[in-house]
Amino acid sequence: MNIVKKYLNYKPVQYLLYGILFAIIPLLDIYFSFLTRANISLLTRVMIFAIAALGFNILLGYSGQVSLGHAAFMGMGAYISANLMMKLNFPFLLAMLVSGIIPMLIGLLLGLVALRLARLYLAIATLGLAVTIQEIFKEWDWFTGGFSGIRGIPRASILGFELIKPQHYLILVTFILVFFAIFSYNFLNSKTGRALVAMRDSEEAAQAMGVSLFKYKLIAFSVSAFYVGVAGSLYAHFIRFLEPTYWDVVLSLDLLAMVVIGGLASIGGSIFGAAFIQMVPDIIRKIPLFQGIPNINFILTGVVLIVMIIYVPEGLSRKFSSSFHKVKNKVLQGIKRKSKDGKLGG
Amino acid sequence: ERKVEYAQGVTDDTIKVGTVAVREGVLAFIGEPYLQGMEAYFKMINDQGGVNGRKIELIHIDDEFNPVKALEAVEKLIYDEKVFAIVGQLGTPGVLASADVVKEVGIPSVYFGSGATELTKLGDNFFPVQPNYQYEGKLKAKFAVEEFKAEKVVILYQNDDVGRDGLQGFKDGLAGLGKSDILKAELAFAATDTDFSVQIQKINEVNPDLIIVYALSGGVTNFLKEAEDHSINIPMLTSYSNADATFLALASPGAPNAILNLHVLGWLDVNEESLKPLKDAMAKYFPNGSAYNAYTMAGWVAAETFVAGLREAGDDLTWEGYIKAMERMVFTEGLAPEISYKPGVRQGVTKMAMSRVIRLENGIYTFELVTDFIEY
Amino acid sequence: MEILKVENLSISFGGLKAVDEVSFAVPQKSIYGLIGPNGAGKTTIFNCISGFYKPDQGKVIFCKDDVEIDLVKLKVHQIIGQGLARTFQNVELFKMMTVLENIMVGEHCNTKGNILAEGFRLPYIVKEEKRVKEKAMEIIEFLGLRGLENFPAAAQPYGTQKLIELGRALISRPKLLILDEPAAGMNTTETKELAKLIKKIRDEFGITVLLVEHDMGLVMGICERICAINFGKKIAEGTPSEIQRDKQVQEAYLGKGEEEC
Amino acid sequence: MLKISAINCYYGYIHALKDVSLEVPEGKIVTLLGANGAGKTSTLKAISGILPIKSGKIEFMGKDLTKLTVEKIVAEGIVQSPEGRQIFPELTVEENLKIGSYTRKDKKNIPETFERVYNYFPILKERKKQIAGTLSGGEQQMLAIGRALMAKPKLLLLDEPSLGLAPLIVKNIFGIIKQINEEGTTILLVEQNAVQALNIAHYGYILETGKIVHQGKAEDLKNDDKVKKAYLGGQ
Amino acid sequence: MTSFIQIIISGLETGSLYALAALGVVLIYRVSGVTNFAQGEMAMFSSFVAFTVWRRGLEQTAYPFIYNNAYIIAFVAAIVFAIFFGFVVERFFIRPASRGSMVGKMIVTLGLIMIVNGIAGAIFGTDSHFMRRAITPEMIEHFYIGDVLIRPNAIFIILITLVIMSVLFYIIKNTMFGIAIRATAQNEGAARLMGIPTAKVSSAAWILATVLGAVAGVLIAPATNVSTNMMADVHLKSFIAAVLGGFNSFIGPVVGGLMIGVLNNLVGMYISLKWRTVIVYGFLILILIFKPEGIFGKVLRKKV
Ligand SMILES: Nc1ncnc2c1ncn2[C@@H]1O[C@H](COP(=O)(O)OP(=O)(O)OP(=O)(O)O)[C@@H](O)[C@H]1O
Ligand SMILES: Nc1ncnc2c1ncn2[C@@H]1O[C@H](COP(=O)(O)OP(=O)(O)OP(=O)(O)O)[C@@H](O)[C@H]1O
Ligand SMILES: CC(C)C[C@H](N)C(=O)O
Ligand SMILES: [Mg+2]
Ligand SMILES: [Mg+2]
Repeated sequence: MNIVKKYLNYKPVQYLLYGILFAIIPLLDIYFSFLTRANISLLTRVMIFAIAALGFNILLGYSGQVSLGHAAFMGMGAYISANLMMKLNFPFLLAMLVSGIIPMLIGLLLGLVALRLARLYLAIATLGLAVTIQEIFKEWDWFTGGFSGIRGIPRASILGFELIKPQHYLILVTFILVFFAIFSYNFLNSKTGRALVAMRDSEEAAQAMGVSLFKYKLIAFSVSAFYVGVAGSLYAHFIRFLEPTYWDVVLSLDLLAMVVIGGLASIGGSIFGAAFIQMVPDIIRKIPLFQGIPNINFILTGVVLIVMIIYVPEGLSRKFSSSFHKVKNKVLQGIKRKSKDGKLGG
Repeated sequence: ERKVEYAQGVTDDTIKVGTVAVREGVLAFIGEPYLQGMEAYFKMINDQGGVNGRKIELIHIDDEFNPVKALEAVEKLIYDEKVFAIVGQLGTPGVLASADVVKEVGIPSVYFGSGATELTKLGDNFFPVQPNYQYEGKLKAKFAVEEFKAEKVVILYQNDDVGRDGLQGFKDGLAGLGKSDILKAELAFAATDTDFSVQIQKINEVNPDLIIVYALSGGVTNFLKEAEDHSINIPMLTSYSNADATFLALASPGAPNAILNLHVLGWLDVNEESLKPLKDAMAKYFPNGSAYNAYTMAGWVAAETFVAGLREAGDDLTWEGYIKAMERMVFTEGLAPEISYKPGVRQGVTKMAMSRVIRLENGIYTFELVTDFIEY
Repeated sequence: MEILKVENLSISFGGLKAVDEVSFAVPQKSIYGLIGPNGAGKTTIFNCISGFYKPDQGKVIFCKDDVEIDLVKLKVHQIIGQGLARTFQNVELFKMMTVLENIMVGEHCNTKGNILAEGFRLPYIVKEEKRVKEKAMEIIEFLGLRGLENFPAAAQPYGTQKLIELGRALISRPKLLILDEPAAGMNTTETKELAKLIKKIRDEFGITVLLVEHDMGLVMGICERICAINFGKKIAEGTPSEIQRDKQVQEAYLGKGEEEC
Repeated sequence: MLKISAINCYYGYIHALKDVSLEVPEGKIVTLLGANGAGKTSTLKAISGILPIKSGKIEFMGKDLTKLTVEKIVAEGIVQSPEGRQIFPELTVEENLKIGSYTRKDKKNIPETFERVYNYFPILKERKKQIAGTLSGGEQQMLAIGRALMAKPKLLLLDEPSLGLAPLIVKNIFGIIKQINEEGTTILLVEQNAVQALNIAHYGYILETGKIVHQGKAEDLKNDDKVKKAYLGGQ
Repeated sequence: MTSFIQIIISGLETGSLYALAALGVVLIYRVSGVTNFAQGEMAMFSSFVAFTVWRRGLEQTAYPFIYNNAYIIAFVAAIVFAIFFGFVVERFFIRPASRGSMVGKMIVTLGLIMIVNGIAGAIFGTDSHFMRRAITPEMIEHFYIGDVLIRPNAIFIILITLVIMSVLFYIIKNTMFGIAIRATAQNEGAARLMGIPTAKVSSAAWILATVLGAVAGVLIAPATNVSTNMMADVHLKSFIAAVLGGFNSFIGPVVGGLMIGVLNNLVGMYISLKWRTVIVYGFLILILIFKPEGIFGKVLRKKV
């Protein structure tokens, strides 16, 4: 009994359960379709961006490194995956892996830059880099098909089984997300994770404790680039058409918004954030009373962003858990009173 | 699932159609007028009693010019809204992202707010109308050679989907006419550029007798300003998306003289009386909306073309029926001089005419048709 | 037998010679004091020893089981691995971390593991994590911070934060511990506690301690040897009593007719 | 002059100050002693309006401070040299001091105050162009005190002014505090160095885990055994 | 040779637009540590105000004074509006978000982009409009030095930029207000403990920056045309300019802006028009790697 409780409190187990839960939905849907095709696409989109946001959060939330250029990595992953499968007919999984690894290597370079640049400078430099890479997407026809882009990208297939049904793809993406969530949780709650956070809170103290800024900034950038690259690959085989204008600054800033609004340095937060940013405009559009006013949904989306920062600066995930803690602490406090103030106060 | 006697979205007194277009944010300048044009036409038709007694119900979804959302939007229209057809989907990326689904289902998709060349190769249920940018480029070559008798040409192109297709087309066109040698320089610029001094210098080096300017209105306007300051006085030829009054209003004050060198290709037969229905409809349904422009016309033509097909199809409102009708019809009553398709041929409009900019004695600038509508 | 030898170390900032040819040597297992007026250059010397500043000249020899290493040649993060840990004058805690995590970071240099192994949570990682946690709890126990382990470090009062820093430096069981004003912000009683603690650290763990401190009660109480500097120059070295009697030191630092301590 | 009556303050759910009441009479030096974590800094934060108070009242010369913002309270003439110095690291020493005089009305007397601060702490004069963040710990402490003095406050709150200062300077500091008090500035002094604090103070309070547990004339406290044991380190 | 000089001159002219825009960005950053992505959109809105007033003014043929001074009136109107605008933005969007992290504040300004751009589109419509130059050829003809074309308007803009730069430099460096601004940015809590009304300070700074934006916008408009997207590109470049020059100076961003303008033309002329952006940005990033705090930035190592 107790052992079960202990396991249920263990985050990775929770992630797995959520994953299975989420995978069951589309599975059932295949037989008695209750989800609309559009909603399956929506869910897939959310999951893919959750992976990207997770990667970005490792960089921004845990390591305190700002990048305004991660859309470029996502694009890179997407194009690489498409090319590998179409030109070199790689199997899907391998293509996906490689589309994580190559951005990861480029991420290393960015990490080197990060070693020299102060926060804001890095932010703008990465922004510039992203613009540059997007330009390359536009110009390098052989690799990206230029503006006409790449069409007819093959569907994902695993062990010869092609995922034709969108539901299948959704299940796949869900499990990849779960994998990343668990993987992240594990290493973030070990040496590496502590080092990253330490580096964020005080570079001086971190170094004095033996944390090599060189090593851990590179880790932060390359790992996040890997996640984002994989997300890109999943995107490519999802809509199966790529063109360069999509990978712009706005997308990078969306990633930023997902992470901040979902909750910095929080795995759940990355996922909430992705869902939030991906769905808000669509939800707002469903509010009838506003319709008809020009640009209203665009404006309201902006308002929502700001309201979130003002009223939930700590991010959605912490909002939830803290309201939960408030209750818990009330109880604790009661107990403390009984045991005469104790502990606190040094 | 479908195929009772009508296709989905058709009832005895309504026909449901869907469109996907960005209406808000940075691209609103395209989407807003474009959708107004479309809505105006459908409203007009409905007020006239609809088509064969069926009123047209237009469902618009804003995809934020985002391919993924475009895909979802199209899926929503097809599977949830169960529309009869998709009309005037705007934006190359969105169209191509959703093309597979549309093809797979076989639903007719009429008119695209895009001149991307792939659109002509998508399949039997796709009916592009706007001349595609490459074809227009080819046609420009023909005009350069036959109308301007140009010996030295410089092409200035906006370095994006629009301009690059145009450039490609222009080169193909010249090659086709065996005149490739007259193209002396290809000068790219970004849609947002304001500083054209480099291009001007390079033009002066060549000292051409014709400048092709393949770009949307903003770029052309800024180039004209620079040309004015450097008192460039060479004929120029630009693309159809600038063939409207709002463009002249924008560009003329900054380049009162340079603009008199400007010629445009038009794919629409715009004159007082052909535009009257559009003007009236806009005045009636969007009294406080901004004046109509190329995008408004584009939207209008989208609706016009779809309805023409509908009339042609009569009561055979299955998808096959409609597609057949579209291949049958030769539509000449609309803004475009002629819209017609043949089995396997989806070129869209191929006839274009050239106008040049003139200044009336009251100081107003306007277009004057100088050739009739020709094909490459 | 010395564990640390600082040999005519010099560094200047702009025109200012913050440290000027300072040499001193810290014997094994001793408690060694570095004193001097404000701005004399003590923290700067610490920063040179721990690699934060690269001195303009001079050596910092660290003797690790009779191999001599010149710390000046090492990067900041390599120092602690050699067995030399420090605390900071203006507390540098990891603010968002709990007290426990802060101390666990101190063990970084002795912790095995790489991101992949951690991500897949290989058995040895699990063991390692358990070990580090327990070690950290021992330290917390040792410093009498029991019960605070799961509270954010930033929320603790100044004195407590100083102790947490001490723990963070201690957990890796360095050979040499350098403390920059550990008693700052503690009252006389707490300082006495701290003195006991430092003695214990030396006696039980056999760790050599080099400390900068302005609380003469503490310095004179526990240091075997003291080096006094002024304007970046060494002015005296010796036992506490010698130092207290030294005219120059009184002039520059203690002030004559000393009453307390 | 300052009258605190039964204030309670919280950090989240940590009850940092419990019914703390104290008084600082005009022209006097009052010292506030206590172990670390007792709530001394919190008390000063509460007075300056940084730490919101749940219940209780703070009056300054008959005026209720509880409603006022931090900067308004400063304008009333209550200035503090905070725990952890809180200097502006990227400003020069001189600029830091200049900012201290921000609320001064008598602009023309400011140069004269500069001179005083400079001859209290000559090192600051030498370093007036140095970036404050690069000062040594003690130098920064002097700067923080000097900055507070620049404001010519009616009531000066000092949070551990002797922290990080060399013995010689420590002696001077207490001398300086005494002197400015004699020149008419009222002072609330939080100190770890209890002996010295009680030497110059007229009156003292002692905090333990957020409660006032002792108070009295400085001399009496000095000779109170409990106090001796707890804060003066035996003898 | 002529063409070389010509493109340099034009480069400087274009660059000064980036510089002008950058100054506002830098000012806000220096005050509140906020990187205001909405600076451009705010400038756009003010320009629309100016444009509308100008147009109305030209319709007032009945009132010669208004008719003749339409442009100046429009300019003033834009500035007055900007004062109000800056106040509102700071008071209702930035200040309430002060609890948020640095990136949180970035997001706020992103939201601001949507709001401002959206409202502008709703009020002023989506068309582009012509805006006259500050110095029109009617006032002073363009003239040639050798064969090099010089636009009086360009000279005017460059001068304005330099003047604003020097004034800002003076304020921030030498006035009590300036020191207060920097103090607030470095440690707001301590600043309040010094009696600095930080709220007022940041309000004032935002107003100042918004006015700057308005001036920039009105001067840029003739080049970009007045439209809801008029600032998109200029704004991005202004950020790069600020970083390139260094955020902790005012001369830096100006030099950065001019560099970008000139570099763009040189690369376009002698290397490639197609790859211009890639090459220029790539080059700038390189510069940053070698000069991490920007060309004029100074390195402030934290002392431990
Ligand atoms: N980065 C720097 N730039 C300029 N001057 C510096 C820098 N770092 C230190 N200094 C100066 O060097 C001198 C020595 O500083 P240091 O911090 O070593 O003094 P300290 O002995 O630790 O004094 P304290 O006991 O007050 O901490 C000080 O006068 C300080 O102002
Ligand atoms: N920011 C904070 N968040 C939560 N709790 C806090 C915070 N600051 C102080 N506390 C708690 O409030 C109590 C009083 O702290 P305070 O800093 O006032 O003590 P102090 O007497 O100043 O200690 P010291 O002498 O070490 O400065 C302590 O128990 C401390 O844990
Ligand atoms: C011209 C427009 C109607 C559409 C635009 N050119 C596009 O391709 O998206
Ligand atoms: Mg020091
Ligand atoms: Mg305190």
